[in-house]
Amino acid sequence: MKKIINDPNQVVQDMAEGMVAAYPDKLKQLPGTTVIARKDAPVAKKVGIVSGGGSGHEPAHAGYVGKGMLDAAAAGEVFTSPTPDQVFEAIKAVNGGAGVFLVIKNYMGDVLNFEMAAELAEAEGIQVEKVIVNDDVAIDDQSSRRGIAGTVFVHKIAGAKAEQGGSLEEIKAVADKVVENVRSMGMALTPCTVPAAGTPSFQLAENEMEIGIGIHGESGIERKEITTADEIAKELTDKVLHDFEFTGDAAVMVNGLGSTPEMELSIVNKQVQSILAEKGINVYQTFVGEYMTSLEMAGCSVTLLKLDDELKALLNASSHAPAFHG
Amino acid sequence: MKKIINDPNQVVQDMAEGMVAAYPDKLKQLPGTTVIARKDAPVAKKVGIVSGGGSGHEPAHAGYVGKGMLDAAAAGEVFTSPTPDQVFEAIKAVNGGAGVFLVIKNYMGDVLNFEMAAELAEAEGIQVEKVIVNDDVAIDDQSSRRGIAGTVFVHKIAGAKAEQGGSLEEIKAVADKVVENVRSMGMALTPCTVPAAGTPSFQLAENEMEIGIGIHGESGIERKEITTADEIAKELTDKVLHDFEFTGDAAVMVNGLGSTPEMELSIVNKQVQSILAEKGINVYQTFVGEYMTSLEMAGCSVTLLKLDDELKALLNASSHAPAFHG
Amino acid sequence: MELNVQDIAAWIEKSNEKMQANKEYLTTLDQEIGDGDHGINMVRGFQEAASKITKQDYTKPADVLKDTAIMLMSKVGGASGPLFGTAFLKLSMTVKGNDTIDFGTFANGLEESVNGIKQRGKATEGEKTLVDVWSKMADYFRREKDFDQDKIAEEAKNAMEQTIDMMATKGRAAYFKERSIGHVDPGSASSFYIFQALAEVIGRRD
Amino acid sequence: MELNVQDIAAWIEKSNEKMQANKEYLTTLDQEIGDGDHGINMVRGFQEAASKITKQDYTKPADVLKDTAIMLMSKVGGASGPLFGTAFLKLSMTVKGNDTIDFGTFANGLEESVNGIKQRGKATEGEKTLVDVWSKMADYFRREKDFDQDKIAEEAKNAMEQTIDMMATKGRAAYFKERSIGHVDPGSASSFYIFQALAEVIGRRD
Ligand SMILES: Nc1ncnc2c1ncn2[C@@H]1O[C@H](COP(=O)(O)OP(=O)(O)O)[C@@H](O)[C@H]1O
Ligand SMILES: Nc1ncnc2c1ncn2[C@@H]1O[C@H](COP(=O)(O)OP(=O)(O)O)[C@@H](O)[C@H]1O
Ligand SMILES: [Mg+2]
Ligand SMILES: [Mg+2]
Ligand SMILES: [Mg+2]
Ligand SMILES: [Mg+2]
Repeated sequence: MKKIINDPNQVVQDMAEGMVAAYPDKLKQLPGTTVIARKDAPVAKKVGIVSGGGSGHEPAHAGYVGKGMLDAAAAGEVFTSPTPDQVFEAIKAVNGGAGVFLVIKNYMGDVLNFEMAAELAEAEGIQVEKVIVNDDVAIDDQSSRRGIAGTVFVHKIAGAKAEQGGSLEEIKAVADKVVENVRSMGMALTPCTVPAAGTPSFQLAENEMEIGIGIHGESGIERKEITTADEIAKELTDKVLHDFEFTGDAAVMVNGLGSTPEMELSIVNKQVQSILAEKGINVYQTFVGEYMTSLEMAGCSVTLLKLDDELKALLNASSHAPAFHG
Repeated sequence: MKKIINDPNQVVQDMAEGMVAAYPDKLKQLPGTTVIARKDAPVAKKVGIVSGGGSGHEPAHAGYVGKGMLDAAAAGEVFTSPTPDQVFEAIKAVNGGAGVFLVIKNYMGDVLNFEMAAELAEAEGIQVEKVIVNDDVAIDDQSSRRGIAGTVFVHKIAGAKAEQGGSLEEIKAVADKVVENVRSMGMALTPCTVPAAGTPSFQLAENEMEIGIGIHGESGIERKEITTADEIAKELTDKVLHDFEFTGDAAVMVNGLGSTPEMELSIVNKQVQSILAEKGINVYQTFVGEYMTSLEMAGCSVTLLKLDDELKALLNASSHAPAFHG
Repeated sequence: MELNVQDIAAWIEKSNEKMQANKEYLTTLDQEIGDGDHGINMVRGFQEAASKITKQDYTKPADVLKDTAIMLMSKVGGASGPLFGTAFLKLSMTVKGNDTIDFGTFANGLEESVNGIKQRGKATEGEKTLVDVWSKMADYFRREKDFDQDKIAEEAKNAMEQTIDMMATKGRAAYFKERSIGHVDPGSASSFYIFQALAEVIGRRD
Repeated sequence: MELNVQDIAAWIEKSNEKMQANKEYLTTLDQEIGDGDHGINMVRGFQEAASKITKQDYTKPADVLKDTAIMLMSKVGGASGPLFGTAFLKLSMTVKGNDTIDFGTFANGLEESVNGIKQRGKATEGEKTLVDVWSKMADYFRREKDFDQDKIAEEAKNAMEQTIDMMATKGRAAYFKERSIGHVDPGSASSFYIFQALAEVIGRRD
């Protein structure tokens, strides 16, 4: 394991401190936790938006904390959901009186721990609503689909709605709309190594790739021989298009999983765009880069979000989060 | 070699098309070249800023093309300078009548090819000025120091000056000032693989790292046993501080070389900031992320730029480049 | 035989020792059909639970169980934290007030634990999760009359091993569908260690 | 003996063949003390030069050399492109107008090439660059009277091998200081192939 770290058991704490040190005017770390919140949280009368999950997905989730996006992100250990007490601290810290909205990725761990936190918060009289993101079409059964890169669109749009003064119900409605209209599919060329584990999460031969990968270093749904960028892009995009009828306008995200050079993401994007053009889907905005990673995994995912006028406006709204500029 | 590409000989062309496809409103590719320019180039009466170099450093250089930063970036083959004809096309495309300024990294290849292009341009009556960036303190001899991550600050500040209507001479003066006041130092944990070569650029044992690395997958100045993030940060920062007297305000960049998770960059940043605080250097702004990469190399560099009021204002000026938000 | 507060504390400490000793094995299991953190998660949780319990003086078994539950919930993270936390919390609630726990009460407690786990995780038997061990153990306790070291350990081992042939339909392993068959469920393995630890505590008392 | 336009065209084509055949070797050399692209660069440049020359009919050697220079400058990239381009451009300028090139003219041309390379690259002899081969070859031509296949190849080989013990002070290899000693300079190796190709063309004529 080659990593630039101090102690495998301290990576999340060190990272949180390093992040706040980079943006001391924008972010703060809640004492005794690895929760990162907007420096000015709680914002009075604004619904607070809280997300989070295991660490190792950087810039998710703390990179999306900022005016116009998340109010706080709770960071668990690497690939491990934050515990209810941490999420509860995040909820309390961002509650400006209008309630708190949770953006949860659909993993049993995240769902359980966030739900327990919500129960604790409700017991203290804080109104809590949530959305569970399940954009990963690699899984057939819709209820057990994972939340992956599409989550970033939920952060952005729910965050914008809150910034504009949306109520908890309005935010819930628009977040649900994003979840209904967003689909992703990923693949990987290499595994990654959880610092505390010290060994790669799985083994892949020099000529193999995994299709239908999540963001926790797990193997994919199918192991195949490596093929060209064009064919990979086609396989991912086709799977997404097959799952949901995309028509009209869409936002596209070509997301790198950690160690894929931007060069390769651009090459994938070229083909994705040409497939969409062929299908008559109008690309309203494209995001190419690392938005939701899996440590140093090599690979990428393709996300499509069908847009209506409301979603376009919210996607376009300004964001001050370090990792999302809009 | 595991890469998401089509043909090793087509990566630069494919990438250029993919980049423009991602930002069709902002960027254009000059026909018959792999030069990417601002969509609205040439901007009348504004000095055009041109940079570029080998590919494989993404988001450099095309990611820095946009209002407030570069007008065009010429992309050579991977780690290979663009040829004079390509740079010449870039110069012609951005010349709005006020001349063109070249930001060149100090590699013999870049210097030679850009200089030849400048001669071609001058022969056609285009006024050309240039700066050669040599921020890499790993090399003792100042004249042969490489240009690495500090180049991004030159792009930003020269670009802002041009956007504000600066003359060729004024831009040259402020770019020179940046070069005088910027220092970087890098290290790597792994080599990288040039697509057309197919094999890693060097070999490193599981417990080894390279100190004093450039951005072309080359080995460093010194091979050492891997140590902690804190010690790595200290070694890089100390070397930078030892080379130049940083006092007052500074901008800091903790740059990832390609496959280093953002988690690790944040951990490095934590220690860099604490060293600077100890030395009484006031950090005006911090940049943590991938700004100047070396394909999928794992490693990082630390850059410091001493700031005066002029540089601060220019660093702060707005940028519409896809990879630099300010 | 009845379990007193020292027995329960010893149970948690022994469980912790087993998690420490098998951390790598649990992680390997989770790398095969999960995300490779189960060993790390369990060690983190039981480490904290054990050190909390060692530092404190307890008079009631329920308090030891409750602190264990809280530590697991607040330190494990991942799916297993709330589930194991719930298991110990339900056990604690069942034996609340008691100075010692007799076999029947323990059996009732396990039944409550299983129900709690199933409810939280929305899982049932046969889905290749820790439910499969806890549920089999609750059945076993319902059938039997008194604590028996060997039988408890054996029963738990069998239950764990039966997860090998199951196809996962809950948790991360479910993503692998048929590919999940042929591997021990990580959460069932750690559950086995918990019951093995219980058996050893009983053995010490015999 | 004088070299005619076919000879010069054959020289470039043969150089191309040698670059293709030794692409991997050149790249390996450049991985050791550079950035690993030299083989790729030279192949790209000479491939284009050769195919341009094959497609076209030339009457003057200078035109072949000039097109070679332009292709190298506009296709190689990297440090070596402008340098090899300059070398062929200077050679072309020296023989401009001639139908054939005699030994003395070729010697003059090489001298111009060396000066051009040195000026562009701001390098001199002994800095472990392609200057070391071109300069030695210019010296050799100045000393001799007529083209000699074996001697040319041998001289170029020696010059290349002498770069092994040098410490680089120009180009990327200079970053490695002492560590650059013990390796053949990549640009000198490709220069050797160019002169070896010349020798073979001469051999064919003998
Ligand atoms: N819905 C569920 N119900 C019961 N147990 C579950 C459920 N989901 C997962 N588990 C158990 O949790 C174990 C994985 O725990 P762990 O690796 O710590 O968490 P995570 O899956 O979040 O990484 C699985 O082996 C399984 O036994
Ligand atoms: N300043 C210089 N003068 C002469 N030759 C040089 C100089 N710098 C580099 N070279 C030659 O160029 C070769 C490297 O070429 P190449 O790998 O194609 O370019 P780059 O170094 O830009 O990657 C070196 O081996 C050396 O012979
Ligand atoms: Mg986990
Ligand atoms: Mg090069
Ligand atoms: Mg797990
Ligand atoms: Mg080279």
